[in-house]
Amino acid sequence: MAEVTLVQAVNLALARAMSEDAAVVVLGEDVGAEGGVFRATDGLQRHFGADRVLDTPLAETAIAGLSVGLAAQGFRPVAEIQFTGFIYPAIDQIVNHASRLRTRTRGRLTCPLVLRAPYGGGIRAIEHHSESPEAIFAHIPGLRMVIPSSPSRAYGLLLAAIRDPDPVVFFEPTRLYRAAREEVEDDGAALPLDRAFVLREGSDITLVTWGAMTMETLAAAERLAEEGISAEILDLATLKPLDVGAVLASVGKTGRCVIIHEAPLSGGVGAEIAARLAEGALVSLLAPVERVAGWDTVMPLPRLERHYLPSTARILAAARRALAYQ
Amino acid sequence: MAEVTLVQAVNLALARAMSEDAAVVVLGEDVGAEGGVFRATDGLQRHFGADRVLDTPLAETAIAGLSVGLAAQGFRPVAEIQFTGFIYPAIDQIVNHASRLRTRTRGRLTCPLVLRAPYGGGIRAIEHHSESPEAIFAHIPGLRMVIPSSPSRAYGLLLAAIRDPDPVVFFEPTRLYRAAREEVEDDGAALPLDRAFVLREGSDITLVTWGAMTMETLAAAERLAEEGISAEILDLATLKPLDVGAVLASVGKTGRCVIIHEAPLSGGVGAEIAARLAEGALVSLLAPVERVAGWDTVMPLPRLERHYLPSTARILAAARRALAYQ
Amino acid sequence: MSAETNETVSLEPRAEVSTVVARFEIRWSRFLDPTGKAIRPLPGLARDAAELKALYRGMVLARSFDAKAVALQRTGRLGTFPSALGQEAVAVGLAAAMHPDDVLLPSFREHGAQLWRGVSPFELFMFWGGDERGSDFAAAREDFPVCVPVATHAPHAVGVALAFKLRREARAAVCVFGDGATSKGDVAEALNIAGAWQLPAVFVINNNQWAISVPLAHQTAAETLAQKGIAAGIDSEQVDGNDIVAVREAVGRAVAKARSGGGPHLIEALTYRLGDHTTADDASRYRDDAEVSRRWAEEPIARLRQHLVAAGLWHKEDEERLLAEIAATIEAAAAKYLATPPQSPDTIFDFTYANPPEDLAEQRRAALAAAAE
Amino acid sequence: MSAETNETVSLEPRAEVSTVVARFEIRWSRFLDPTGKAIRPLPGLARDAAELKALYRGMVLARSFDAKAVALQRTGRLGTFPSALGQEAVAVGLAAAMHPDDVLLPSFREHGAQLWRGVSPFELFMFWGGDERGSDFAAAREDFPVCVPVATHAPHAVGVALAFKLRREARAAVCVFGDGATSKGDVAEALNIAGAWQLPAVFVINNNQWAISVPLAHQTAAETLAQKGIAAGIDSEQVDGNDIVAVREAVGRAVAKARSGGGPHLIEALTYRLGDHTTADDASRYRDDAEVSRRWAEEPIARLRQHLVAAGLWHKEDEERLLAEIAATIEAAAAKYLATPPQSPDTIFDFTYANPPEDLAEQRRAALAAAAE
Ligand SMILES: Cc1ncc(C[n+]2csc(CCOP(=O)(O)OP(=O)(O)O)c2C)c(N)n1
Ligand SMILES: Cc1ncc(C[n+]2csc(CCOP(=O)(O)OP(=O)(O)O)c2C)c(N)n1
Ligand SMILES: [Mg+2]
Ligand SMILES: [Mg+2]
Repeated sequence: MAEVTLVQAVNLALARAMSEDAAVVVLGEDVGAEGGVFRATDGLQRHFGADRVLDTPLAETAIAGLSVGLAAQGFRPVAEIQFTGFIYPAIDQIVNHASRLRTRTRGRLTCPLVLRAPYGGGIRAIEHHSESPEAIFAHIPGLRMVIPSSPSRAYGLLLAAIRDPDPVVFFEPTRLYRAAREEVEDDGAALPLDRAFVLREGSDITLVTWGAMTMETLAAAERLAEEGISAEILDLATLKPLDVGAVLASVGKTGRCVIIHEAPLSGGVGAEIAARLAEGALVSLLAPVERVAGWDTVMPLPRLERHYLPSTARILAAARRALAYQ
Repeated sequence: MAEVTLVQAVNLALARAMSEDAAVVVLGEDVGAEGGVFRATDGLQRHFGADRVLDTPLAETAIAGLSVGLAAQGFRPVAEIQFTGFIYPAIDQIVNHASRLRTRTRGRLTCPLVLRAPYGGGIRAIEHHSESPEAIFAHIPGLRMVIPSSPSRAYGLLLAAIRDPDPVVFFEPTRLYRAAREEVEDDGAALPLDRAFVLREGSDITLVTWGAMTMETLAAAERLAEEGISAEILDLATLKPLDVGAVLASVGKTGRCVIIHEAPLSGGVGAEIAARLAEGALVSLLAPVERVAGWDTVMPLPRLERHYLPSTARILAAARRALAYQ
Repeated sequence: MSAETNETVSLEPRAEVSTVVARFEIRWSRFLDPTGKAIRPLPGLARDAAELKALYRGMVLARSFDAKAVALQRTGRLGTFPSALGQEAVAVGLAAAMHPDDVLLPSFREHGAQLWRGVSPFELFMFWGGDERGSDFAAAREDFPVCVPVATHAPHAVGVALAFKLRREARAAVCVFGDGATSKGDVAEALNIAGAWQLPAVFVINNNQWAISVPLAHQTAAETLAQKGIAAGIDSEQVDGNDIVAVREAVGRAVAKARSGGGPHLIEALTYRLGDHTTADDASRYRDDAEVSRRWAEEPIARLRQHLVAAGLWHKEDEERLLAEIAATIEAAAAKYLATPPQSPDTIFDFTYANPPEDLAEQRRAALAAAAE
Repeated sequence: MSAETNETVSLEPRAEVSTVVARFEIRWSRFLDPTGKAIRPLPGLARDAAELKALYRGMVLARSFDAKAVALQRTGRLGTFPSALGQEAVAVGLAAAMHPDDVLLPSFREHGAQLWRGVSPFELFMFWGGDERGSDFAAAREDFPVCVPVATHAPHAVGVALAFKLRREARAAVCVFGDGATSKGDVAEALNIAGAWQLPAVFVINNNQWAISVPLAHQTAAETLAQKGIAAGIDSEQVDGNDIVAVREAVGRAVAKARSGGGPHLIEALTYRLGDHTTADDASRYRDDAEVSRRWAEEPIARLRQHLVAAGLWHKEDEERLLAEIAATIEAAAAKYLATPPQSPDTIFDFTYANPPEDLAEQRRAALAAAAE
């Protein structure tokens, strides 16, 4: 039992999965000797050898595509895309092949691959290193889209993703990579891929979020608590498929909901959640659903990014609007 | 003034734009002598020459990428992607460059390009020729996402897209390409890119849709009319940016809303519309918002596609649920 | 200080100021000329009458399947279909060069290869008829299904070949794509990685000179498509793709090399698309009929038949027997396809996930209900 | 009938059964050896003392800018920064070979080229400091900004070159990318189209031997990167990228050819990344220090200085004057950058669209309100 950061938990899960199952191979740019630009694969090549931890040439389309071929052959590739800003060349393979191989061949060939990528803002990174394109993947049938928000959830969800018989896109919030340490038991226990996590129980309002935004959301809940308001926080973690039941249950209890994400507002995963509420919780909604998200603009460069990312203040303002609504 | 099909209207708009503005060039696979696999560019190369109608090698990433270069140089490229199923390799250029060039350079370089692609199901096409991935593009800041549903709207919206100073993704519903003829005056008049079209006025329920689904939706409205129910139909046409005002106004009037689209339900553009209603129309909503969409599965091959695409019957059932709701 | 002052005239690196650091050449091979005459000593395989007859049957089967598929489409009983008329030697020759445990990654025009590999004409009719079950092959279980997005299966071949290498299996992944596909980045990335990792992958370019309406000359400035492999540092060569002996020999060499750890290989097979791009296409819009007629003189089936006849290995009765046998096979497969009802609507939901979410179960119920009405 | 019966032994197309249909060679050129000694007659440009000194200044300016940028990053006043230490001859040599009206499409390590083209050190500090205004160049208005996604600017160069060709302008698009970038499909697609359309595009591979931690040997099996151009049928060559005379001469030839309608050209410049990949990288994790030390002996600035000194064109005072002048320039630019406040938060909304939707106007108001708190 050790105190580890989120990126170390990812590393633990990868090592665990590789020792458990010889079919698991890690590949990507700089995942070998370098151990990944964030050290997520640190030491894996030394320990498991260059046959199971492969440095690929610089080619995202092929990284995804060859992973499809490996997976169809019974391997369980865990491919790293260095940053989500560079995942776009892989989308063709994910949408047209990885997510369809099972359906296309009626189960004859399958595609148990995991595509890992660091994502999100707040680390003052250069252009293309701070985006949150999860909504694109959450729209793709046959795919799973997962985002952990703590070391233990990173460990359990990544293990589940690797063991899942279908393709999983797994985004890791860079801002949380080293933000906090947590006791994580390396016991190989996976977490479910279709359940939201209740980070905080509450009765007055539901705050739905995922990834690094859990920090601002937890801070907002603290502030509300000081004012005697009890906020429930759901970390969706799995954005495809969505744990709609958990959201409906919580909002059925609180009647008010604020959805928080870094991605641009329009067409973000928050829209699907709000839609499910408009469809299934109309009776229980005591206030309009609020979304606090990135603006519908291009993510600015570091000097202004804090004005782009949802702040605790913006979350609080939205929560107060929802709470004040009669 | 002539009766033309939707694909002929596209052809008229292209020819008009090219004669008006020497900066307009058409490019893509088989757009030249072949005139496009659907004949959308028929005759253009003969009339405007091979310098303005370019057959490209088979490379979607480069088709989008070179269009960015052309646009930055002051041209107005109208690139055709042969089917939306093959647009994925172009996403990297659209998301990372086309939609950002203006912001990135503070307006020094801009990207007035149009990416046309036939889209949608119902024509018994082979795999990858029937999808509706508009939601992916409707989530991208800096981009416009447009889908016409009639010859006149195809003509006016495509002209607007070509004249717009920013990048526009323009999907043309293959099922409507030759479904009907309409009087279209080739007068160079464009239609607004940020306004929904009211296809039918009504007071009891609002049906929101776009593209080929306008057919089933109009049929459903007819059936409802026979039962004395007055349905209002909005063709959003421009999915990015969304004409939220039009939807809120209509639902403010009717209190009930059914959203219809071919794309998979989860994360479809219907989600954003429902979300806006959950945020801005809670008071006026007399019934839960209903979405009738493609299932969250891979689009089946032709033998079963009619069971995948929303049918008039499914739209009617949803409308009746909304109307029956107390 | 700009290049205005640049007075350089020569446009090539002048011999006296540069040295050659790398040299490459592309070789072309053919055994049977268009009349079926052997222009050089035939390889072993071509001295085996049984094999030659098998290759001939494979090509005739492929052409007959194509003809039936086109007929079914024309009468509204099959979807859009890409005939491989005139390209049979490429598909059959490469399939014949493969071992049963190798894996084929075809494009959408390799029916002849799929049939040779054991995919049934019934399965192919099912797929082209719009039924997913057509890709659930009873034989060649590891072969990839038809790949519609051009060139996207090239990276899959890299993954399959990597799987073989990691498992230390003496097997090869054989990937086929067209001339147009070579313009797509997927192919370049795949070739490069196959080279960098020395994978047991064989890439065959089915160069039929056209990508729908785009002739090869507009597709690239490369003198040959085989030289695409030079960029990846892999052995590359060109063969007469209408000479099945040449295709079989070259792919046989490449497969043997791949299986024995010798690394990847690229083969450009020069052939010609005698038909339209697909049943939805009308090539007369962009292609000169005279060119097509000329090319008929080089087509692979007559070429091998003439060779067999001249060698006294094939007679009128053999031809008649073969055509009858194949017609029966194809007709039976077509009849079975036409007699096979579509799957139940809820099968749309099968195989989306191994473990479908509750959500999808609800949608499945709704779909069944809607279908029931 | 499978390949089990295949007895083929030879793994290469045997000479007697094949003929050569295409031959290629890659040439390498150098004028100044690592000690600055001319190993062959210098081209005209190198006989122009003023130009040689300008090239020298350009490289020293680039290196000084790099050093300052790294220093600013180390002290938390700049973002992650990619130094081009040791690669100055490539960036400066190619920029010097361009005409003012040509268009540069740089990657993220071509500061030396951007500075030569007139982009100010202040603008570069602004960009790397995280301020969009840094890409709104006052000079070189048509040049593309830094391109962070590897290789994605290669297709842009095709579009720019096409624009020149369509307007019948005698101009060239010059695109620079790294060795790693050559593995990406974007480059292959761009080279192929530039070749197919004979566009005035010059592609320069800044081959510094490493792609972060991946050495060239793991990136590809290709003997040279210049041969990537053979796949596209375009003229390709290799130069000593640490010999600015060689870079300047080769790119000068390529640009002249492109501008005169001669079509595209690919130049691989062999250099070495003496520093870390970026300030966020620690190359000692994956790279042997001995290798780096060895490479210092070949670095381009000392090489040209030794040549100038030996030719009596450069003295201690010249060096001191130059260093002082450049230090002043860089310090002034850094000071101006540090003194420049960030833009107002609502500028996030500027330039998303030329005609922003109402929706966005509301968000803009909300952003300002939030920022005000
Ligand atoms: C990525 C992609 N773009 C476009 C298409 C549409 N399309 C189908 S076949 C074809 C031409 C392919 O030419 P080639 O690679 O030479 O193969 P051939 O059809 O000649 O066998 C095109 C453009 C596609 N299927 N995939
Ligand atoms: C498409 C893409 N993938 C990954 C990255 C992350 N990355 C930045 S630089 C780099 C290596 C580039 O190597 P090379 O092309 O040789 O250029 P160099 O850095 O050596 O100048 C990588 C992998 C990126 N920026 N873009
Ligand atoms: Mg072809
Ligand atoms: Mg490099």
